[in-house]
Amino acid sequence: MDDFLLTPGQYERLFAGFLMTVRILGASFALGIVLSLLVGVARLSQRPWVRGAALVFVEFARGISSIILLFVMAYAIPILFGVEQRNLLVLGSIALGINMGGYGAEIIRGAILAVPRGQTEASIALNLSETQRLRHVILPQALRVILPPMGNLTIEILKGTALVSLIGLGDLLAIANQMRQRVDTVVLFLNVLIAYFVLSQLINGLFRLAESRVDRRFESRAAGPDQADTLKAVT
Amino acid sequence: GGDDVTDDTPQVGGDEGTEDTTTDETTDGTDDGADDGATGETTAGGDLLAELQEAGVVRVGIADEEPYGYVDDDGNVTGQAPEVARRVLEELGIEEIDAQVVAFESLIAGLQAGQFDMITAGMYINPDRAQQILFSDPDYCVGEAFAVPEGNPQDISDLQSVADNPDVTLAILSGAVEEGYADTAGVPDDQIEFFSDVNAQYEALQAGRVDAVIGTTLTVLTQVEDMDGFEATESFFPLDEDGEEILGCGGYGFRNDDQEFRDAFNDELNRLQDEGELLPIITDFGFAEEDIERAQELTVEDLAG
Amino acid sequence: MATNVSDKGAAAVRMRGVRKAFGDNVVLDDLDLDVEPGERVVIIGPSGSGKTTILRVCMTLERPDDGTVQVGDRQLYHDERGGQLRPAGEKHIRSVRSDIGMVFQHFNLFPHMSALENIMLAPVKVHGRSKDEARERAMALLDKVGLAHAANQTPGQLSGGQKQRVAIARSLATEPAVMLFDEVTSALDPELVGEVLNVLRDIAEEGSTTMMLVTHEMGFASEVADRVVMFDQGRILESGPPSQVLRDPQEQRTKDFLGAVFEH
Amino acid sequence: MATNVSDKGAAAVRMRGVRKAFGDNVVLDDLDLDVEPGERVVIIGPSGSGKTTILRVCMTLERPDDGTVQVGDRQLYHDERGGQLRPAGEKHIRSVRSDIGMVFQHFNLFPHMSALENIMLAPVKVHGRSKDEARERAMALLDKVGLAHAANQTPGQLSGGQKQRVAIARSLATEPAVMLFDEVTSALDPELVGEVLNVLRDIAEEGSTTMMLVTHEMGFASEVADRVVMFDQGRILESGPPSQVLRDPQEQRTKDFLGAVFEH
Amino acid sequence: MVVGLLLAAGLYLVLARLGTRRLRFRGGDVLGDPDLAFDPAYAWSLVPDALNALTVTAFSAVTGFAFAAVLGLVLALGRRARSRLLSWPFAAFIEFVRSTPLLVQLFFLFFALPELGVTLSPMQTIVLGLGVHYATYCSEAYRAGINSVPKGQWEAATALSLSPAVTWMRVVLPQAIPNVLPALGNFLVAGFKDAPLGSAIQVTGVLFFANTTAGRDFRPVEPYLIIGLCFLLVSIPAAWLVRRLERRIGYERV
Ligand SMILES: Nc1ncnc2c1ncn2[C@@H]1O[C@H](COP(=O)(O)OP(=O)(O)OP(=O)(O)O)[C@@H](O)[C@H]1O
Ligand SMILES: Nc1ncnc2c1ncn2[C@@H]1O[C@H](COP(=O)(O)OP(=O)(O)OP(=O)(O)O)[C@@H](O)[C@H]1O
Ligand SMILES: [Mg+2]
Ligand SMILES: [Mg+2]
Repeated sequence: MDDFLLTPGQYERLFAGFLMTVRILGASFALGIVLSLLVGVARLSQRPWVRGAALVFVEFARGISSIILLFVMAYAIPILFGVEQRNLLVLGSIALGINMGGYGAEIIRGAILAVPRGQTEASIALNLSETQRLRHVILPQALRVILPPMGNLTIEILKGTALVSLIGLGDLLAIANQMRQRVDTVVLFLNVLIAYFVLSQLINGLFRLAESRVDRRFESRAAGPDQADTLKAVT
Repeated sequence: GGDDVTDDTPQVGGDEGTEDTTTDETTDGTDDGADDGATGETTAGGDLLAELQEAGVVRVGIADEEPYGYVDDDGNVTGQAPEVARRVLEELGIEEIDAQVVAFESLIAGLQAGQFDMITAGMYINPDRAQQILFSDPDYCVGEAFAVPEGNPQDISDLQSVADNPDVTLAILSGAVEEGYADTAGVPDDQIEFFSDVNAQYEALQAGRVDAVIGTTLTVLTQVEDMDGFEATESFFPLDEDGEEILGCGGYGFRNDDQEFRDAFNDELNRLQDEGELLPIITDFGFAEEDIERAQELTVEDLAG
Repeated sequence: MATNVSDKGAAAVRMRGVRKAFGDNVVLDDLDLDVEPGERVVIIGPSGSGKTTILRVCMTLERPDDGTVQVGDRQLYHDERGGQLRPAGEKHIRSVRSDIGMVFQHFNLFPHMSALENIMLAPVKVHGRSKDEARERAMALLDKVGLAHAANQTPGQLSGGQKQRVAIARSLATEPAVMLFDEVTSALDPELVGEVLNVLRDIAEEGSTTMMLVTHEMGFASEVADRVVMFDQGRILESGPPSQVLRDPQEQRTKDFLGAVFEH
Repeated sequence: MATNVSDKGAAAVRMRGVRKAFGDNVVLDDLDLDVEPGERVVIIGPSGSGKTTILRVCMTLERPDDGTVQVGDRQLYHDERGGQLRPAGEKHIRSVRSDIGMVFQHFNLFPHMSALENIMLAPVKVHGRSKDEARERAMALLDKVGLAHAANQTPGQLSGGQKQRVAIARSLATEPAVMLFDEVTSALDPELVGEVLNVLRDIAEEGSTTMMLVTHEMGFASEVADRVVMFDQGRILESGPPSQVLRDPQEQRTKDFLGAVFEH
Repeated sequence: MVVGLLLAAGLYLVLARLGTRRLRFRGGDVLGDPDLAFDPAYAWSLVPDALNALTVTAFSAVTGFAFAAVLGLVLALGRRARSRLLSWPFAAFIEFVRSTPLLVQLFFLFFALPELGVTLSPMQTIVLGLGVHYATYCSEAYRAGINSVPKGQWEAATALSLSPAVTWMRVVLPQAIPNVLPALGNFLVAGFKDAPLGSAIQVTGVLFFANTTAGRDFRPVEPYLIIGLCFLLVSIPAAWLVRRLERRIGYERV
């Protein structure tokens, strides 16, 4: 067993990288969710130009490879637009967030379409505004459909965070690479792989938890005994 | 070509407050928490030095290459260049350095894009690079050597001997000067394997993917020291088109806009060099005294063409 | 708002020249229809004759191709400025729409909210009531439809009849001047129809709400309707008190239709 | 192989103490059933009585919980070694199983193969026939079921009755000693039932194949059956020639069942 | 069908010839204008190198995917194994590989395997890495495809006494695989987008080209934008084709 362990000092270094990985994941996730929502809703807009712009974004974000987008963001964009971008964390998160937004928007679009039309019509009949409809009626119901694929997508983004090591950010993989020369590489990378695995299982678990909480809102137990009673009481 | 695009953006200088957290975030977590201050925005003109002095921290780029600039076992940034830079910057009132590890070929792009404020990777000064960025005066000059399996089975001594032996595959660091040396010596393309990572070259040698690695004598010596069954060849100086020997002399890189910072750094560097302060720092990393003395007579103008 | 309408003595709903086609299928054809304040109009007619469509046009769920719809003293789809009618924007439509409520055949309750939350949503979010006020009123409505005990159950836990009663309470909560009911009992198991009709009867008896009902329950229709309107192919075939249209129809089409319904 | 069975004069199928339960639901309960070589047994009984299950047990689609099934002179689920019965491995089961064929209610043709390919598959792949030989025989079978012209059509291009006839040809192609038919006409439109029954009648008339049929076509049953077996709740209620069981049943349950079937 | 296969095989051979070269990137033929953030003339001079690099990336993606398609089937079958002793390791392997980054897996294959006595070339590494990584995705698609074959088909195979091998090869897979094709197509596109990761282990594909060229000519804008464009030009039409395939197969299934 000891053969598969590193020294405490080495774990300490890796942990610093792990924290960086988590930070990048958090930042790209936040941006990704916001973009997914905005673009996903925009994909269904009544205005053709909004729909078109959203489609272009989706095709771009999904068509370009996230690793290439990352390098474009890190090396081409700052020089091209003269934005002196010193904050790699922001850059990397934007690249990964755009990537996530492209896929997430399609998830959200599909989920909104899966909400029965009657729900929209009922909320029009109640005179809710367009945003209120979305906020109180459509999205809460779409959430059920959104969560499972969004969980998978988040794990994809976690995997994507490893790419930032290539543009000079000190994430888990970058630290591992710096230690590579002086540590048994088999043990080192196994440890790193396991760290990613644990993190992704954690994400998985969080999403499952969220799913069960959302499901509880819809609780539709088939005619239970208590319900039969209430039926009798009424008629 | 000195014009840097950052010229057009003087207005970004003001909002230092927003940058407070960012230095923190751009660290790679390798240097033990030496990133408590803000460095502020880099802008045109010479206020970078003042800003750095104010913040007390400078961000540097390294390529993780022993002994020039690397991360040691404990995660600390060290090496000949970072250590010298530390000493010089101390004189300028900047206490800490905060390093980012990037691929060697991305050092200049990273500097230009503003990801860090100077290169402390022992980068050789040559005319191509000097067109892009500013260099300090050199602080060392060394020759080249090969890392080869023990006993040097392919009998490699210089680049000509590689060019003459089609069985030899040579590892070269992508974006480094050795590529040009190999071209001049007429090494065919299919004998060259490019790497973007110094360590990967030596791992490839160990794995038998390549037959030799070319690098500065120092790099090769440091690397083979840790490797069983490999040795360094005699140091040599590669030849240019005219058959003249090329000296490889390393210095510190700065953005073209940061002339004042470069000058201030250069003045202190030369002063410390003259006082012999740097000698012990550099020799600590395996350099010979003559490597340093060779550099003392040269200025950046001699090398930048 | 109901007072607003009767103030002027105008019709509660006044349709003029309303036309609606889906592709080549002309569903409403140059239709005129007036409904007086407080009137209870039952709309009958064969399947596909446009009964649902006329309600959906009133509810702005379908935009008419042509014609005007006036609700109370305001145009629904048009701005009146300087005597001129111009197509109105979303804001105007929303403001007029708040005078109308609708109950659907398939309830369309929000499945992620309890019965109570379903009823409170519009009063709080659209009409800016306080939560406490809205809750109190919602509980009163639930009590009225006989479901006070089910306030915290979600639609998934309710029977069809219970769902429809909650849906009715929900649309009453914003006190619309005009209520539209589209075959609100036809998705229900026969034994649950009665409980919903009882609730409708109660509302009708209170008398202040203008109601337009599409239904195939002829007994119920003749009981509550002030007027029965017979639709056919997007036009009004005949119209009059139930005693006339249901007992003694003038048109052959109506007779055939009623014959078919009663046989069933 | 059919000869193999009759050689010994043994039963074609002999079930002893067969038991099968799904969870708490005991579907076959300590069942004994013998079928003679060449015999045509029709199984009838109410829905859920276990008719399908008994065929599926014979076809090894369900493994019985208890009891033995002998096919010809060999045990299906057991190895007989030194007079001892031991649960048999997959290999043994496969070898005995090749004496049995089954036709399903829903045909289960392979949709990606033509009719001809469906029929040729087993002879070529299981019995090692040459392609030419298999094709010749398959064409003869298609001719027999009246579908020689449809040899190259895929199931998607065939009607239900045609599909079922191809399925019958397919299971005949390996010349099993025992053929099982599970309501092979009940998924068909009424006007297509006749063509399939005709094919079954032809097979029955040839007389060499042992047949177990589950069917609700009582006319057909009384025509082809040597014996009718009435199932109820996983047991055999009564059994005998059609003239007896269908015309003059002994058990009240059978009378009720037949009454219900004929009424329909 | 046959023509299509021959055409695909021919294209692949061409790709294999072009994509297995060890490329050397020497930067642009013309110097970029320092006053321009983006110099079209300079960018144009990089196009030949970029296209060559693209063949390398494409070759690694296609070969890796072919490997994934085959290995994925093996994983899917292993996971379906009746014995839990057999199926559990397959399930665990699939889950583990799916939830860890491809880049780390590539580093493991490239740097750690030699310590265990297996040394792979960069191209072998990226092909194996993409292959194994996407095999786990493919296996899930196959699993869904296999589950979509109606139970009656299995029963008919039993009734005809078909051996397990014949049942799989002639009955189940021919029905399962068409349903899986759109998913596989998506994975091919996704694999293509991950193929530039080979750059980290010295595969001379598009990203290696961009890094080297930027490091050599000190002009990062043009090479990175060129390869970004390359990717959009390849992967958007490819994704569009896959969606068409999806619709067509969805239609045929009705
Ligand atoms: N969204 C739509 N798109 C196309 N056609 C529609 C749409 N909605 C309704 N129709 C058509 O309009 C016609 C009238 O429909 P409507 O629902 O108003 O009839 P109805 O009188 O309510 O009939 P029913 O008694 O069956 O509910 C029908 O022919 C219907 O097919
Ligand atoms: N795979 C299964 N899992 C659970 N229960 C089953 C299964 N197969 C059959 N059953 C149950 O076993 C009982 C007998 O089923 P079987 O199909 O043998 O009846 P049957 O006599 O063929 O009826 P029918 O005339 O409706 O076809 C039924 O109650 C059925 O629900
Ligand atoms: Mg209707
Ligand atoms: Mg049955």
